[in-house]
Amino acid sequence: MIKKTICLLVIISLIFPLGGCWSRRELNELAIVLAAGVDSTPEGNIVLTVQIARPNAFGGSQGSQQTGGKVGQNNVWVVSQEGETVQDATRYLESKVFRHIYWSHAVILVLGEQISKEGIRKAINFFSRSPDVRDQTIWVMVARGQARDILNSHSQLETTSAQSIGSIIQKGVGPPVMYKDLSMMLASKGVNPVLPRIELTLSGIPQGPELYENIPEAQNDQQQSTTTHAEVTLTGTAVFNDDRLVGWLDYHETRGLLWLKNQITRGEITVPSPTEPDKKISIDITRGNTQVEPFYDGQNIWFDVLMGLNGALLEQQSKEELTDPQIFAAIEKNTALSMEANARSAIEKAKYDYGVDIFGFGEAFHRKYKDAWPALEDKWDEAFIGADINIKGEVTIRRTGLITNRMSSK
Amino acid sequence: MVFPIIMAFLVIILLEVPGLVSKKMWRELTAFAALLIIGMALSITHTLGVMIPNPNKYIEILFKPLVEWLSK
Amino acid sequence: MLEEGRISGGQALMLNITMIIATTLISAPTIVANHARQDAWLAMLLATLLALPIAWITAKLGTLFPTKTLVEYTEDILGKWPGKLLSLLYLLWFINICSVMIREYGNFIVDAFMMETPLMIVNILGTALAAYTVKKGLEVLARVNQIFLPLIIVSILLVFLLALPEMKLERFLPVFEAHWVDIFRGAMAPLTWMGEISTFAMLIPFLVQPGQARHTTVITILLVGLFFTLLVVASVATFGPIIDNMIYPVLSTTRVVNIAQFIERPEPLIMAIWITGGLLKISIFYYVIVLGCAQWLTLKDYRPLVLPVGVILVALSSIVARNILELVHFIAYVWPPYALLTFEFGIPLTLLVIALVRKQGGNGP
Amino acid sequence: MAALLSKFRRPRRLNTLVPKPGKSNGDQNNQSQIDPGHASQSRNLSSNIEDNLRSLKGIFHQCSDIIFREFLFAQREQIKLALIYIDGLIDKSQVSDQIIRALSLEVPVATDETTITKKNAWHYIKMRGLCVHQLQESQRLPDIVSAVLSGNCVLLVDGHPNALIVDSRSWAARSIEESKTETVIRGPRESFVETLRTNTSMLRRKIKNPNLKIEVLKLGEVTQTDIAILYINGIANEGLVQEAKKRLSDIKIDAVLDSGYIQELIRDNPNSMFPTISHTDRPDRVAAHLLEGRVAIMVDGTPMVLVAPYLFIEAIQTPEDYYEPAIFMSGVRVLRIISLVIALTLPSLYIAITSFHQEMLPTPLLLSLAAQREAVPLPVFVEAFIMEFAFEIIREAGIRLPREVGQAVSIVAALIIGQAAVQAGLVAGATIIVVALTAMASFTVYYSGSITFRLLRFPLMFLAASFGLFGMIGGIIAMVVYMTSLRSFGVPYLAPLGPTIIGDLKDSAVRVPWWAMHKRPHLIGQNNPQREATGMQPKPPQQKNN
Repeated sequence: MIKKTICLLVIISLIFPLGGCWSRRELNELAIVLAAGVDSTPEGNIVLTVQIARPNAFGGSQGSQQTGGKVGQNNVWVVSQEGETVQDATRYLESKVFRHIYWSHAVILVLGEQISKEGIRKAINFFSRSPDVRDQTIWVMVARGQARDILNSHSQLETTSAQSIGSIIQKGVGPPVMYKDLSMMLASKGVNPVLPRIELTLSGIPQGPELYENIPEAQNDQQQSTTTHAEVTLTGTAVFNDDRLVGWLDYHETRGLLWLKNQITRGEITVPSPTEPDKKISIDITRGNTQVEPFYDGQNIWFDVLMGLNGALLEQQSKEELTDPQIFAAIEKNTALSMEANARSAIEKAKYDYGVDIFGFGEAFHRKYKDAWPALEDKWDEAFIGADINIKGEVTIRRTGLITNRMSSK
Repeated sequence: MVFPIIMAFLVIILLEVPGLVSKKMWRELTAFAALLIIGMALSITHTLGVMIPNPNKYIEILFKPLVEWLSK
Repeated sequence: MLEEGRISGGQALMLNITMIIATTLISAPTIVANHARQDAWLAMLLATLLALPIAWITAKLGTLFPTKTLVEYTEDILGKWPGKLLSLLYLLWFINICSVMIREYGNFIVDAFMMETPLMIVNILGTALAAYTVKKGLEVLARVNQIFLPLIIVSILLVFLLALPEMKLERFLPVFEAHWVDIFRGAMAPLTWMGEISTFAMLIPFLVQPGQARHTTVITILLVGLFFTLLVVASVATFGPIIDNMIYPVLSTTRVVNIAQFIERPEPLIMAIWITGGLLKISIFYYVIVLGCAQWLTLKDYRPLVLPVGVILVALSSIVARNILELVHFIAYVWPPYALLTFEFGIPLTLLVIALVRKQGGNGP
Repeated sequence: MAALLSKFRRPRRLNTLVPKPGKSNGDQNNQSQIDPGHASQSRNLSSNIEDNLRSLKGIFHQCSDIIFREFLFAQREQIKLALIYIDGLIDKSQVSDQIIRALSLEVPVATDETTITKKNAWHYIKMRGLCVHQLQESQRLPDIVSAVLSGNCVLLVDGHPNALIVDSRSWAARSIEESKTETVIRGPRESFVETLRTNTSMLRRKIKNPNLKIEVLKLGEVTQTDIAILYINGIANEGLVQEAKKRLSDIKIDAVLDSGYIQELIRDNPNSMFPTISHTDRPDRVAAHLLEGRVAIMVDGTPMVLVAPYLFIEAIQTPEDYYEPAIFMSGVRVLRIISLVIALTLPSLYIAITSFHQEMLPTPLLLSLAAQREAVPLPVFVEAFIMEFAFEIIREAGIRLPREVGQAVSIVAALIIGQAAVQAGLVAGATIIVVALTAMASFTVYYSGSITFRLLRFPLMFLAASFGLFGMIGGIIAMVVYMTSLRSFGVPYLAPLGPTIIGDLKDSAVRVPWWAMHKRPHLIGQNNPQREATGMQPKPPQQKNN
């Protein structure tokens, strides 16, 4: 018994000085990064911008009593640092921040327009290698302009703009891309990456007092006098050729892209009324499903794309009788045409303007013709440009909301 | 680093040897001592930075063709 | 006999399962997918099929000598000194497996969760814990395993259930794209892990009914094969082509779990699984080493050897590889031919043939 | 009974110190003085009552509570009687009415005076004279001394070397009350009291079967405490009963004041923190355990009855589980398991996550935690440790203080420790929540089971603070390994879990309805495994053919 006790004491005395808590980091030694932005400098360096949460602003029990009254206090601190690599910049940043840069809770990763044109591989590798970063679930996007400006924005509803941008990406119109999706798109030869594009758009007066905006139009010394509020908006899609940004898709083309990638989960389509073309009818998408079928005869490649939509008619400016099956069919037809047009415009842009397959047709081809694929995989984008793509939309409107015909039609 | 290791060995000896001696298990004691000396030699030389040949490397050389076939 | 404890057939089955899946479950999908890409699941099924003969040989030898362990019956089959030599080689092999495993174990914890902690500390603590378990004997080991294994399996399944929304079955297409040689190559690594069932030869005499050894091994292989296949299917379905660059795909799969913003970040679960599973696996091999050493030296008790062997294991664990890439290289490419040709399949087969030709070891009382 | 007593009586250690007849006890050394009865063990009574009285008075020298009541039997022939008893341990009315009054007045009146002589007086008294329910005789001095000390009346009759021992025990005792340590909403309310005989009677009322054996022995060189071993013959494993008896008979101690003494002296792992023998004051719990094949040990003077073997799973079982509907109680069991886990791990998990693995928290929670922690000067570990420690102090104070002051303690604790500490920025609010939840959780399970967990929480917190989750899980594994290696009277401590016994899992995390629990616990009741008929599941009445 005594022997055991002595041994235990020795073991404890050996372990505890050693157990110097290497990995231990108290919460108040952390600079919690919520968003990261990567830009490039003309010299080829990297500018890392991080949005760090200011815990004081999130109201502890006594914090709320002291600071709760201060509406619109800055919740975050946005700070930038130049460096040769992201890791390098992080190290320098720590000398500004005095706390450990803590990545695990980063929600978004914003890539600047310039660095995207130069190639994003050099910007993103850090995020998949560091075990600190939850690489799989971070949302990635491309900023129009500088990434740091995006991080400098404020959200009117969420506590931080990082969180609001995260939910914009998730729910908004645009391909939601997590880091893992991006790596899969980068790794696959049958598809080129697309990322959502966000930019700051002016949207009137800031709603809270003392909110200083940093928007592209305002110079540094004018920041405080700015009265316009810039809101982060998802405006389309950035198209990549391998890891380099080659162009953009606008709103409608983005819709087409989502249709072709079978990523439509929600949204609406507005089409002209069959009887009064200047009046509009809106269809709410309840379910979208796209099937891509590749064909190959040894020479030519073509694809049949069938886009199926289940929707609900939720708004009608015109006054035709919806109970008339023919009119109903005409509305469905119009909707299908609109979908097809969206998709076609996206395909045309991808084919002729940028020359890249961003839809994953290559993957679909690979799945069906695994023997022909090895010969084609390295020049797939050329094969894609030469391929015919037949698009067909099939629309079923299952519901018309709570009423059948317009009540005010008579 | 060598000091804690030696302390650890002392603890191990303290834990096992008295019991073995009192039970007169000499054969066990010899085996214990032999294994402990091997362990001590390995760990102290390793801590002192002496390169100990990695057994896995020799295994790899032994099975070279197969390893190459597999890692193609 | 050295060990007074006896284990039931069910306990033996569970020990075998832990012995095979515990450490491999984290990195298995990568190594397989390296060769076979999206056909990794085929490679897994192939490995399961190929592992069945190994299991059968192990069990057959065990039933020929129902009261003796591997270290003991080699002497019966080959004669005293050749037998001793072969047993020594086996013991060295067990030490090798065990030290590689301790290294793998420490590396995962350090890489994925505790960057700044020295690897050595994790290794020492893990080994100390295993030593404690081994000192308590086989019965305790079997019971502890009985408590933890169901938890491990249930939580792994749970994690994959939660990751289901992220999985896409089309990532398996096209099927059979990999050349059959590649599938075969991909099957090698899992086959070697399943081949670790040959370690069971050290435990067969402690079964309450050694006759159950045959079902036990075969069922183990089938269950483990099923489990590995599930693991590979889930990982490939989640990550598709990028899986072969990941060191810990199962951990990465866990990280994508995010159900309705409510159940997110279940990594503590994975970490707990890895720590317990890895520890149990290390304990089993550790026990086998210590028991084997004691039998080889014909000692009366194996417990005094536990701590010195632990020291050797810890020392070796930091010698076996300089970094994680070297470790992965060894596990993926060196280990399979080395282990399979000799200790898992080659030698047992030879032993069995000799024993059968010499009509040794009555078919058991 | 006497045979049994002698069987369990231990070898005496003071054979040589026999006092000389007639000599007063004052001459003897201290050793023999604390060894009642045994000092004069070789002595028998003589026929002369005066001699006997003298030696007894010598033994009971300076015991003011011993009464020597001397009176005469028949008026005719001056037969002297002496009644010896302890004031306060006998039923006074019985002694005065049925013994003294009967012998000194009524018997001589009712019978022919000539028939009684000095010679046959003893027989006459024994057979006819005493209207009492239990009577024993003895001529050995030690037996008489011990009978007096146990509260019996000893009647000496002049001219006869045998004493009559009349059971007239009655003393001021607490009445049967509701159990204080294990309260239930549904089920019997009564609890054991301090009197052994009352306790055995409560069990006998529940198990009306001659196979319920209650064997009694005396332990404690000085205290001579009655100990009863209870088991059901035919259900309890004989080996278990023998083992229990053997362990009890090996005890040599001067005093047994509570069953806790016995508990520590007969347990399997003397240094273990985990209880391997349970104690309860609920007769229904003891009865249920006996019916499962366990052995109970009762100690006179304490309401706490020991039951062995005790398995870990019992920490989450309460008597009520078996009275309330099965599905509902299964849910409660799961709740208790979760509480047990919380009580053990929550503080260390909190430390590990907030100081090592912040990535495991959801972002909003992390931000709010960070905000709370911002002003706190101490590391999480120190903070949590202090709060846990403070809670233990409060709990201890709450138990020790008189009930009236207890109120004040809780108010002070709630105000100072809770609110003020947070407002002063000494601790984070989250820490308080963690500590409070841990405390509440530890009260949901069997009390002695949770004491261990409360204690083990602290090393786990240390481990979590040095090695994060890895240290914490390592600690838990070591704990499970240790628990697995424990045995209680030969039964593995974690029995239905490890070794896994599928049938016994029916009464673990869930409690299946009674019609499905066909078997007793496998490792405890294997002597007589079937506990009920199969196929008793209630069904709706069969449709009658018309």
